Amino acid sequence: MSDIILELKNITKIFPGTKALDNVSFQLKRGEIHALMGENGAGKSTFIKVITGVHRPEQGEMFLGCSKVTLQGPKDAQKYGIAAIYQHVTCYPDLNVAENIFIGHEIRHKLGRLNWKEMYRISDELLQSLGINFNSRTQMGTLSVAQQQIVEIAKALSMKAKIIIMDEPTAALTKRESEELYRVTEQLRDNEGASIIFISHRFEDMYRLASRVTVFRDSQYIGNWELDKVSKDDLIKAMVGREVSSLYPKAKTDIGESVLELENLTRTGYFSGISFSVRKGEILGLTGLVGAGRTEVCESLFGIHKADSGKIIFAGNEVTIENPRTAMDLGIGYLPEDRQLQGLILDWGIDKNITLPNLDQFSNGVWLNDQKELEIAEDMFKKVLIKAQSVQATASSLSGGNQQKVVVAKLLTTDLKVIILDEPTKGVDVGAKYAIHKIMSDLASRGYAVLMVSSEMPEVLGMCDRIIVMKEGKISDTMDIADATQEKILEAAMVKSVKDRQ
Amino acid sequence: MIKNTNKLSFLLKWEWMLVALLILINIMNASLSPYYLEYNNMMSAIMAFLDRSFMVLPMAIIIIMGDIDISVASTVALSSVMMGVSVQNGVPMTVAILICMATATLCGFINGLIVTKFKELSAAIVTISTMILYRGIAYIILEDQAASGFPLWFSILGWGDIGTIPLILIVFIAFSVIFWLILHKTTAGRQILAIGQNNTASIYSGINVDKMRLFAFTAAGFMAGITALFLTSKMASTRPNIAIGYELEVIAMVVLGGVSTSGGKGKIHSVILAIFVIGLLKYGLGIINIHSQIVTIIIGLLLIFSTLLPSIGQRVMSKLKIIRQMNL
Amino acid sequence: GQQPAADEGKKKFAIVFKNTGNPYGEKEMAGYKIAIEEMGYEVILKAPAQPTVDGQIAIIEELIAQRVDAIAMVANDVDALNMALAKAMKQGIKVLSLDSAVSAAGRLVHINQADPELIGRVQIQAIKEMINGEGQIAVLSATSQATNQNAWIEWMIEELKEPEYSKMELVKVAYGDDLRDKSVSEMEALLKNYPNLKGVIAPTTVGIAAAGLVIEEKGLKGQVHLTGLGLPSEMASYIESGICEWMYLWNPIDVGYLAGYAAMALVDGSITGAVGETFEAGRLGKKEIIADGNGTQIMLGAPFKFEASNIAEWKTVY
Amino acid sequence: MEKLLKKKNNIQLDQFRELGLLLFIIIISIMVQIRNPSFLTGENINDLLKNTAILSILSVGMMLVLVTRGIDLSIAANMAFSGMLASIIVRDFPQIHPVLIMLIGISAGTLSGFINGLLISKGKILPIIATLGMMYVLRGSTFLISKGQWVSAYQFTDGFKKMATGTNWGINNLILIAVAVYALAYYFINHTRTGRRIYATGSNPDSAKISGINTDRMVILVYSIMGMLSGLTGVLWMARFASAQSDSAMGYEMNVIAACVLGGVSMSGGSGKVGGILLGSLLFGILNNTLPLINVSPFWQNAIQGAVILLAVIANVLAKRGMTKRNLNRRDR
Ligand SMILES: Nc1ncnc2c1ncn2[C@@H]1O[C@H](COP(=O)(O)OP(=O)(O)OP(=O)(O)O)[C@@H](O)[C@H]1O
Ligand SMILES: Nc1ncnc2c1ncn2[C@@H]1O[C@H](COP(=O)(O)OP(=O)(O)OP(=O)(O)O)[C@@H](O)[C@H]1O
Ligand SMILES: [Mg+2]
Ligand SMILES: [Mg+2]
Repeated sequence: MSDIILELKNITKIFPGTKALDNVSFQLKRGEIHALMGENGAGKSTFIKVITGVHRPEQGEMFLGCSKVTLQGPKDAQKYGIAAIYQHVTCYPDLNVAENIFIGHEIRHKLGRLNWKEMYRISDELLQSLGINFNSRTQMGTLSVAQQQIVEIAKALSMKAKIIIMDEPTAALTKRESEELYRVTEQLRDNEGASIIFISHRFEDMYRLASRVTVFRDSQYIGNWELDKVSKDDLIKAMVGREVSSLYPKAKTDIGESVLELENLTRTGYFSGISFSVRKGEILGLTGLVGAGRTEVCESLFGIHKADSGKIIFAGNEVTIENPRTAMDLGIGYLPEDRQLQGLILDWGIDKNITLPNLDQFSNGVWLNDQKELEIAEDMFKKVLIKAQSVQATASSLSGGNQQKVVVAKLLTTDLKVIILDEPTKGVDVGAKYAIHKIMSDLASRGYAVLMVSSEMPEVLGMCDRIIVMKEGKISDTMDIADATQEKILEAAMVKSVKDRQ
Repeated sequence: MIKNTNKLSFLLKWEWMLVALLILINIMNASLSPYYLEYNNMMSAIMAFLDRSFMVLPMAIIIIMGDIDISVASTVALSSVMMGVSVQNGVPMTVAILICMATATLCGFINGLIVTKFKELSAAIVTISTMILYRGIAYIILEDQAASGFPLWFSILGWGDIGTIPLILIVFIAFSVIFWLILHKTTAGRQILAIGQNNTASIYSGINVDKMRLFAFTAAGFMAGITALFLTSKMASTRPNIAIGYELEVIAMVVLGGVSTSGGKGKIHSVILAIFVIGLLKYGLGIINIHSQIVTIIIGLLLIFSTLLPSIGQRVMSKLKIIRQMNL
Repeated sequence: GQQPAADEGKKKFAIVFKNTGNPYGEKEMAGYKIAIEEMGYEVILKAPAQPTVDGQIAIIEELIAQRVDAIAMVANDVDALNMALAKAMKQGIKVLSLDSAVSAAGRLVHINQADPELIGRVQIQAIKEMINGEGQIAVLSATSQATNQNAWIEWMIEELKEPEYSKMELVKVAYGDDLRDKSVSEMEALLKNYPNLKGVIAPTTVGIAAAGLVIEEKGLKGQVHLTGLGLPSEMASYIESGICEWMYLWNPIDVGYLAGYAAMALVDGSITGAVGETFEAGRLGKKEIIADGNGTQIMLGAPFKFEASNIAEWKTVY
Repeated sequence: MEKLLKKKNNIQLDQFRELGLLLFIIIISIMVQIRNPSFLTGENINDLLKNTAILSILSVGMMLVLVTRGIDLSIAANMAFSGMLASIIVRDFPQIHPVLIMLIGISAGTLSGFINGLLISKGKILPIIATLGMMYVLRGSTFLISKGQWVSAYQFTDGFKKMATGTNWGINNLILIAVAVYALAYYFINHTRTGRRIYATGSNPDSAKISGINTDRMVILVYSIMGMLSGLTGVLWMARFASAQSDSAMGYEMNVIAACVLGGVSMSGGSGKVGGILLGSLLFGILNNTLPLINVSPFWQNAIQGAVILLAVIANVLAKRGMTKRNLNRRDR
């Protein structure tokens, strides 16, 4: 029997206007965890969708074991034992967790009646093995993005697939959940004999898990390496095509007076007694486990949901923030967590997306000025290094990282004092990540106050001046960057909840 | 640039489809009836279908924002009845007109208020309820009576000309221009499109979504009031069952005008073309005495096929595009 | 536009009914057609898809555009068509109404199928005979704003004031809106609210058929009596089974036929619509124009009584 | 502990809508009963259910359509068409067995629904346009096949009328048919693969495609079911009222949609429950039945109906908000 379980040769996939994959080849060995890396827009997700039959390539062949296969659709791939966790969560918000897990491959009684008992049993087991303790009857829509991601993983597990593909599964996860995921993935390889393709922009994931790595760049295959025989810098060079000095270009800044202060801010059921201040020139990190309430705090600051009690003091005056407009007029900007749902109008061009928050800037209050709009957009387009066909390309045609850059660009058109960034580099490639970090650092040195929510430990440690750790709706610790270590942060984020569980 | 790389794709645009359709209808009508192209007849045809078309404009905006307003016809009825009752009770006509417009605007405002204060409810269920409610109130007011006794000058609205152009046409053109400018040339229009595309992202982008929705529903009420004025003037009397079933006609015109019912897309000029396509088609078939039920069938088929063709065309176009790229 | 020469000479007569798909209307239009074609003119039959005023206004505009010679209206509203019809008359088109009238200002003459007073009174007399002059009665009408029905109901109330009806009580006028489902539930509600109800008058064909259906279903034949106005075809099964002993209606074909001859007389100038004028109405013989409020009208005659003995021959006709 | 609480609350929230509606129905019933004691009699309840049967059957189909993010405006026209077709066959060939005729009516309805589904899934036309177009086409066609004539009571065979007016085990056939439809629907939706996949399709069509669900087939199926039920109710309508007109059931689609939304079906797809629409249709039926019964002036009936629907949905939202708030307070930390 051959050592290669899956092979793709000379795959080309064309979207109207884009060549997403150009003559790409790939090999997956039996029982290995194979990392697939590349910049945003390199074609990784498209490649995955070719393997799972969602897209049909214009050219190329696919071999499973030794036999050539042609997939007519996702159904075929499922039949051959290929399962995938897609980059953008593909869940059914109206259905419950068990239904989400089993849709498409339901368990049935002899006569065709659905076997709910069995499905709930297996779902609960799967969730437990993933270290999750919500019930499988919970409605999917009430879960957080990260929790949904975990359900997606359970779904792939439930298919008992021989080949499992994970497209940036850790993007929304914190360290702790990532660890669970590593454990499960290794278990799959060792106990079930599955072969796994793992896409991630995080080097820690890759070094921790994979044994081999394939790199794509600009829709093309660059090469593949044994992981222990290639250095991080060489990999980055392969991916980006040039050297990237450091991922965390944090410049030292003079930290000034406080701009935004919270006093005892409380929103019943979500967070309580939150007090902290963000200062001029400072990058303040807000971290914690998924569901700790960080997003909710930021949204209250931005006027999405009003807090029930407590004070918000902006530039010395107490303010009430009715809605995002008041927040923006004050000078508070927010980069939301879910770029597709909250950040972008997917059908629109990059230009119109960028100018949306600040239409007044290129209009005389009422009338639009197309020329001026295009200029501003072009300007931003270049500033944040968006990779796209043109400034008018639709947002939906961009890769994840480039979409994120558009959302960042939206913030920069407005005249702000405080910038809140919620998971700004989630699912963003090294190059873009560097670019976004650079922008953050620049903003801070220009005197902006930056509040960054992040679940990625190295990022928090690399970029922030101060770190606040939240746990279950409350601040559990505040530390200066000089005193901060991974261990301290993790302890502040978890200890109490570990105690609770006993 | 993806845009306009292909000349054919430009022709596939909805508004050109409608223009072609309009020309085709005119040729057909003119060849079938010797009376069709006479100026007077054409003008009275236009007068016959323009009254309800005032509501098409705000409806387009509302549908673009991802909502719908099913209560517009009932709003026409209630405001018209209010005006009629006022006149019958000796209120001067000018004041009665104001009452009509105020009632209609209020009806729209109430819709908007409920829809924005209770976001959990879809606009459809809210306006289905107010559709029943508003007409119900009209019945309570007038019962089985008709209200008439409007002064003679009031009939100018529905029947009068300025020069040789019907007054209603002039008013309609004025409103069309206003709505066109709002949607296509102002920041408010851009925001309306954004809300329709992605409500959540619009909120995060600092757009006051509630204000815009409230505005749109209120505008729908106001325009229903304008319809009520013209319609009542045309009939010189009013009853609670006036304008029954207009809501579907209005919605049909909006969707034929290429406005996506899932929101975020639409053009006022296409919608106006659609009004004329349906109106003139109906009129043309009318003066060659085609049975009105067959006209109904033809309108139905028109609705289906005029949307089917571009959807097929689009698919063919993107196939062609991929083939061309392969050869590059 | 250029007109074909053949068209010039041939006079065009139009009739506009309330809506399509109504057999009663089809018969009225058929009668009109017979009359016009007897004289060799061209006839145009029209009706909007829905029974609405604006549908009829649009049709009037279309007829004006075609330069017809006469329009006979069966109106969906008494007043609301006046402006449109005035426009037609200004262009020299002769306008008359039949069955459901337009007000005097909008027409030259009206063809009345039967005297509203007579229709109202005769139904009360019928129900009195059925229930032996004693007990509660109710009316199940069409919509609350139907002009014809309302006029008849007024005359019913007038008739009930006579001393001979002192033991009869009209308990309610219900409206079924000429909808099957609504008429049935209104009828059911009547029976529940007035357990002692002895008779029901339904002066509309959907209503009377719905009432017949409910009485049959609940096995109340003989306890609750039914009369009114209805199409023989719709009521045949209830008249044959005795649920409705008898009812009234005129012949819609004759109504249309008379309107046809009146229209032709107006067009050829032999009448102008003034009181006292007379004309020959084909097989109906000589007819005279009489006063009607501030307008004028032509009477067809008394309503026809349908009962078990004659229903079989009429049910297939209309 | 907290998780346990959360689970319980979820269930409560889910079922809240139905409970609220039920409460509303009970309150109205009590009020009416006080005004008119003949409301809660066996006979009246029988009438009420009989008159609500057709609405409730259609709600089942409409719910499935709404679940897939669609809408069907052609149902009333479809009823008229299928019913008229069946009636014409009864009139012209009275010897044919009524059940066979009903099957013909159902087939005609299903075919129309199938065309809707085809236009929407394969033709990529928006549901509202496709079905609005079909509504016009079917209304016109009904007129054409009937040539403007009605089919009257005497032209129907007794067997045909019995399908809707007859009884079995003392219960009216319409009610029995509705019960059967609901039982089948409940089983189909909750216990078959296809049923769940319809919900998945509505909840997230793109994901459904990626999961290998043939979403086109689901859409066609849903509209065909809607058409089938329209055909069925169309025939029953004609049999029930012993008369077929081409404008039968005019505007009925709005009632059905309103009943569904009242029953908690979301117009944006993905959610809707059999229990909910049953209560929604029932509330609608009760309003229609009771307003004449408590002698409300006919001129007030419309306004009252509109106000009640509006109040019911708003009260529901308010109660739900209060409930959410209580839950949040409880899990405050
Ligand atoms: N449905 C589509 N239509 C048109 N273009 C598309 C579509 N999907 C992807 N593309 C384009 O194909 C290219 C590859 O995108 P893909 O999503 O595969 O990138 P990726 O490597 O997964 O990036 P990321 O790391 O950001 O997820 C991009 O240029 C993208 O814009
Ligand atoms: N739709 C919802 N319904 C109920 N509870 C929710 C919902 N969304 C979030 N929560 C709860 O609110 C709390 C805070 O969630 P939030 O999303 O703000 O956390 P976070 O720290 O930003 O986590 P994440 O990294 O997932 O964004 C959590 O307990 C979460 O379970
Ligand atoms: Mg990707
Ligand atoms: Mg968050």
